[in-house]
Amino acid sequence: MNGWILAATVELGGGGAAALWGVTTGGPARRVVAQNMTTSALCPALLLFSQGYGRPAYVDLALLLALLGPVGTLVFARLLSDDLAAERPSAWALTWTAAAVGAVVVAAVCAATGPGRAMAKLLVIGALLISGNVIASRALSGGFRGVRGG
Amino acid sequence: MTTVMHVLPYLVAAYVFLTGCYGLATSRNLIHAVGCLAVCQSSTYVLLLAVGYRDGATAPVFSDIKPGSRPVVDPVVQALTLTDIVVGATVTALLLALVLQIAKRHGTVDPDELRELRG
Amino acid sequence: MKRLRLALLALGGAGLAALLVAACLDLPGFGGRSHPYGTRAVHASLTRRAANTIASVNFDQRAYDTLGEMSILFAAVLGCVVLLRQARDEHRAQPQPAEVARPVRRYALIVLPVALVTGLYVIAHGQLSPGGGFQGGVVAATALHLLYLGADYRALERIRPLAVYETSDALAVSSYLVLGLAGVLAGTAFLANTLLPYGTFNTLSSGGTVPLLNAAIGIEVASAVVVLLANFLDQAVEIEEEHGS
Amino acid sequence: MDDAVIVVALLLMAGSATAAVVQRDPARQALVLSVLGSVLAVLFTVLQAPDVGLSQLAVGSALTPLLIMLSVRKVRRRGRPEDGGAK
Amino acid sequence: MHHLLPLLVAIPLLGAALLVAVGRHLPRIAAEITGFVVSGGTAALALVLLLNSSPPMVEWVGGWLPVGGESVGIVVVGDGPSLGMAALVSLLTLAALAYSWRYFDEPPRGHPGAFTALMLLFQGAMCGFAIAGDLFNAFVFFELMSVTAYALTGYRIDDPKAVQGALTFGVVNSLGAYAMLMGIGLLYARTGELAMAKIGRGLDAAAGHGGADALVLASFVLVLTGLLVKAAAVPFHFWLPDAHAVAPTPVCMLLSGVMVELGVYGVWRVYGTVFAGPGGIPAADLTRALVTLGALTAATGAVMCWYQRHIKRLLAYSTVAHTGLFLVGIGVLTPQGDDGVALYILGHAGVKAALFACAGVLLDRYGCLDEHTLHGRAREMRATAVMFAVGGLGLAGLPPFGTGLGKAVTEEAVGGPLTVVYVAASAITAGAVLRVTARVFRGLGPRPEEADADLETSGSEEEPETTGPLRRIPDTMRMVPAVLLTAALAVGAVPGFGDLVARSVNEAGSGGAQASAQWTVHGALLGLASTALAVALAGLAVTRPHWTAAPDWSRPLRRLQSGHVGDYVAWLLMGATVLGVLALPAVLGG
Repeated sequence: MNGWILAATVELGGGGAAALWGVTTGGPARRVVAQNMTTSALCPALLLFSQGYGRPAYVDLALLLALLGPVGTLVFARLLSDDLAAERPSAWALTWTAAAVGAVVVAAVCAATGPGRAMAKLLVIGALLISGNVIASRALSGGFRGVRGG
Repeated sequence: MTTVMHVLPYLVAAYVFLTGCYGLATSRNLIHAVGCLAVCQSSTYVLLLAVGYRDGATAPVFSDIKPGSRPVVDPVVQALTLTDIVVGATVTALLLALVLQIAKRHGTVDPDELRELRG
Repeated sequence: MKRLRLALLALGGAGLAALLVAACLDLPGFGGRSHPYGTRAVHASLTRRAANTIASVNFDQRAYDTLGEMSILFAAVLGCVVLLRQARDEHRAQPQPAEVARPVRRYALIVLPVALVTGLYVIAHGQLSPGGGFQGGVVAATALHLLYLGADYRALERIRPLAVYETSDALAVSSYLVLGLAGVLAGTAFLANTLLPYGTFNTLSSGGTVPLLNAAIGIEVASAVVVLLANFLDQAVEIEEEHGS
Repeated sequence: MDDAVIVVALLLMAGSATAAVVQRDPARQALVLSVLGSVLAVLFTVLQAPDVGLSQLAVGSALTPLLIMLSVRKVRRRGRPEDGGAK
Repeated sequence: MHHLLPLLVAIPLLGAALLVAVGRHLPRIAAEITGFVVSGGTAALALVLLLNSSPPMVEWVGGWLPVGGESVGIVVVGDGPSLGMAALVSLLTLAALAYSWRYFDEPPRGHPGAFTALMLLFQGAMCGFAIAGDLFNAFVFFELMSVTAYALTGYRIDDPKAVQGALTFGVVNSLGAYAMLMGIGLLYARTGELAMAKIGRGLDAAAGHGGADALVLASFVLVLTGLLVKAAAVPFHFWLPDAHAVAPTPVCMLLSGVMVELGVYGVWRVYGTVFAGPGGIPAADLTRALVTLGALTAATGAVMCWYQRHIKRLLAYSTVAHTGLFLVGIGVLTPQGDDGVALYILGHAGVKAALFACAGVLLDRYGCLDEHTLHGRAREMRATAVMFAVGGLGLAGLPPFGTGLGKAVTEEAVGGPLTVVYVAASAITAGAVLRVTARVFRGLGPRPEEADADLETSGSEEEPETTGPLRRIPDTMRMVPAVLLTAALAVGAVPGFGDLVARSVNEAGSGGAQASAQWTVHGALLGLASTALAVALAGLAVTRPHWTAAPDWSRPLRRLQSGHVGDYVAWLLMGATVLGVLALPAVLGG
């Protein structure tokens, strides 16, 4: 067994438990932020698993999560915009911390993979993950102010 | 540890199934009830995949490993689970469509207030 | 009545829990080595030169199950179309344009093509690496709805001629069935994978009819999900009841 | 060691499932269900079922929450004109 | 020939897909003709295959023939019972499509073929379930059947009851299906196989001399829970009246006529193939479980049926009662019992579908299904009145109806005190139907008093299923019940048909033992006794309404049918536990 999987387990356990705690308690704002953080917690874990199991094919999972996770958050940001309007959730410290963790993990896995197509894919995932995370946070803090009937 | 590990996944599946049933039976909102049904179904995924798991094995996908180089888990249960997930998503959608119509026709989604069919 | 329900729930739940726990203790231990069907399936997949055994099970060995699965999706979407049709006492209201923060809109418009390409990639590599028609189809269909999330509903409606998606959904189902019937006409068996050469292991065209069936499912799922979401979006955004009814 | 990963994922899954049942408000439940979907995908990965994980991600992270939230919105929107308009 | 077996599924599905693909540009009549041709073609194929089903056929889909006894493919089975069910499904679908011919509710805009396409999907799903020889494949078609049925039940979205009934149906049946899938998972864990016959052999091999253990018991309970929910056995039956009373009439004909019976068929198939061996559930335990639940189901169904005033609900409860009788019949595990139930199902399908068709005529003509409101209003409908009465007599098992023959053979097989259950259940349900005939079509007796408004569903405010109330009843709506009743009569009256059915059933199951299924004096007398009892009950109800009014002891039973989906889920769990307790000696004894 190897350090990659150990790191992934820690990431999964810590990030997952924190996200679950956040999403089940507190006001609507806190819950959506926690939902958004799930993506940033689990996606790096998936990358680490792929590396730990020695299966580059598993990277596709991280790719899909990085793509669709923020889309899911946008769904909530848009359809709960009335509830969120009062609180304007913003958790920029958390957002940038999560982005930093994502960047570190992507960099570490890239270093282990070495240059090539696989590395390009990893960089795309990293870019999607971080930008998606930041944009979703932006959307939560008043991205859909004018949404009424549409 | 190992004896617990031998049954833990199955017990989790059973627990999740019963939890979902509890939520379904006590639900006060039909949309919530449909969500609980989805929880019930996720227990079947866990059970099926746990049944097909094999210690120290990897996925039977040979795009990045040589066939025969590593032990592999059971692909059949994975195919079954895939089918199951599709079934779950579609049933959720169909039931939600019915809930929407109930909301329109009855003006409520609380099962306690639906009093038309009885006796 | 409520007390009776809780009593029944407690009793029935306890009984079923006891039964399930007893059964779990009798199950072969988690992680065991004996999977006779699985071992046969891996072997069969390799003889048909499909690198992804799960795809081989789904589209070759147990393709008949996938036929049923596809029909369930088709039936559910048709059911939703029927159930969410505009009732006699409803009318459509034009949705208002939405104001979306500029970075969010830009993100949606950039990610949309990326997600579409990813969906197509996941479909196309179905018989090689993890993925396949179902997964890729859902991703591609979800991608289109970034237009709704990042812009507004009218933008989505412009690129979504619903009739085309409904037709392609049905045609994809038909083509899966016709591919199956071709086996009967050729004198082998329904859904037999004997019509095409199996190709080279681990290439896009390997596996005989597997890529074709996979593509049919991909098209079916993508169109079906678009139609499904369209019906829910119509309900949530456009269709309104007549007031005073 | 492999077992530890599986245990963590299983417990997270059981926790999310419980939370999804206990949250009685459908919108809040939808949030938990989307977390449950992602956690299930990770669980499937550690059970070496990436195909299933992909499916679960595709369905659970965006599609199901979108369906539920659209339903919630429709039900709420229905309620509103009656409260405001009829009285 | 055996290569054609999967076509029973493929043809209706292809028909449905093509209807949806080109449906937008198709006039309604073209869509209906297409549905007719496809459904009829499948029926013809099923009949041809049925005539060639001796010896039974087996087909490995995809050509994955077993190598050394092992295959990775899916097996479909073409024996007498499976093809017989497929033929029944197809013929009844044909009848339902004919009944809905051009007069049924306006189709959704832009989808003129949607209803026909859903009916074809339903037909394909039921055929697929009937011929499945692989447990997971059976689950897939079971789900397809359910999903289509939910959509069809809720088809009339303007009706608040319809959407509520459909949702209850959907939640309870889906939960049952997931229980069944868990059972399949447990069986796969033990045996590593999915083909039913292989699982059975695997269980025997794993058990050695030990017999069943908790795992086998749990999988048995879970799989049977799924099937019994579909078969609406007590206490899984609550969804059925809610769904069958609100579905469009052509759909009711299929739901009551054959879908519920497919649940019974599934129990028979799964027990016989998977659990009948030494490693499974011993015969005595299965008999205890099925006979107990079956008798309870028959009693509950009959009592509830008697106290209904909503005509479709009344018919739905009579289906519950008859399913109980079928379960008892297959529960005794004798070749004769199987033959009797097979004949009973054939006869019942015809009679019950015809009764629903007549109820649909009432609904479309008067916009009402309430026995009390309709009192004497339907005097003008002579032909429908005659058919309703004949249907009632058929339900009682009057010789020479197919129901009578099936009932007689089954009664002989179960013997003893259980005969009373058969006579009583069939007489009470038939008595209720005859009571409706006398009141609604003849206006006999005083108008019943109102009581217990909070305890019942009246059915006085229903929407007709046609675009407006019909002035004239179209010929198709009258021809279909007439044909169905004639068919039900023919099942019992054509000489040698009973023996033919018995031979093909026994060839597939029952361990090859042969039994004959012919009219006996004893059976005919019992049939006449049920009929006489039914007529007497109906007469008593019409002339002395307060004698037969709901007594106080029936109130709790009626209150259980609360329309609350949470209650039904709790009952489902309870039912699984009861099933487990009833079969528990299988484990303790081993």
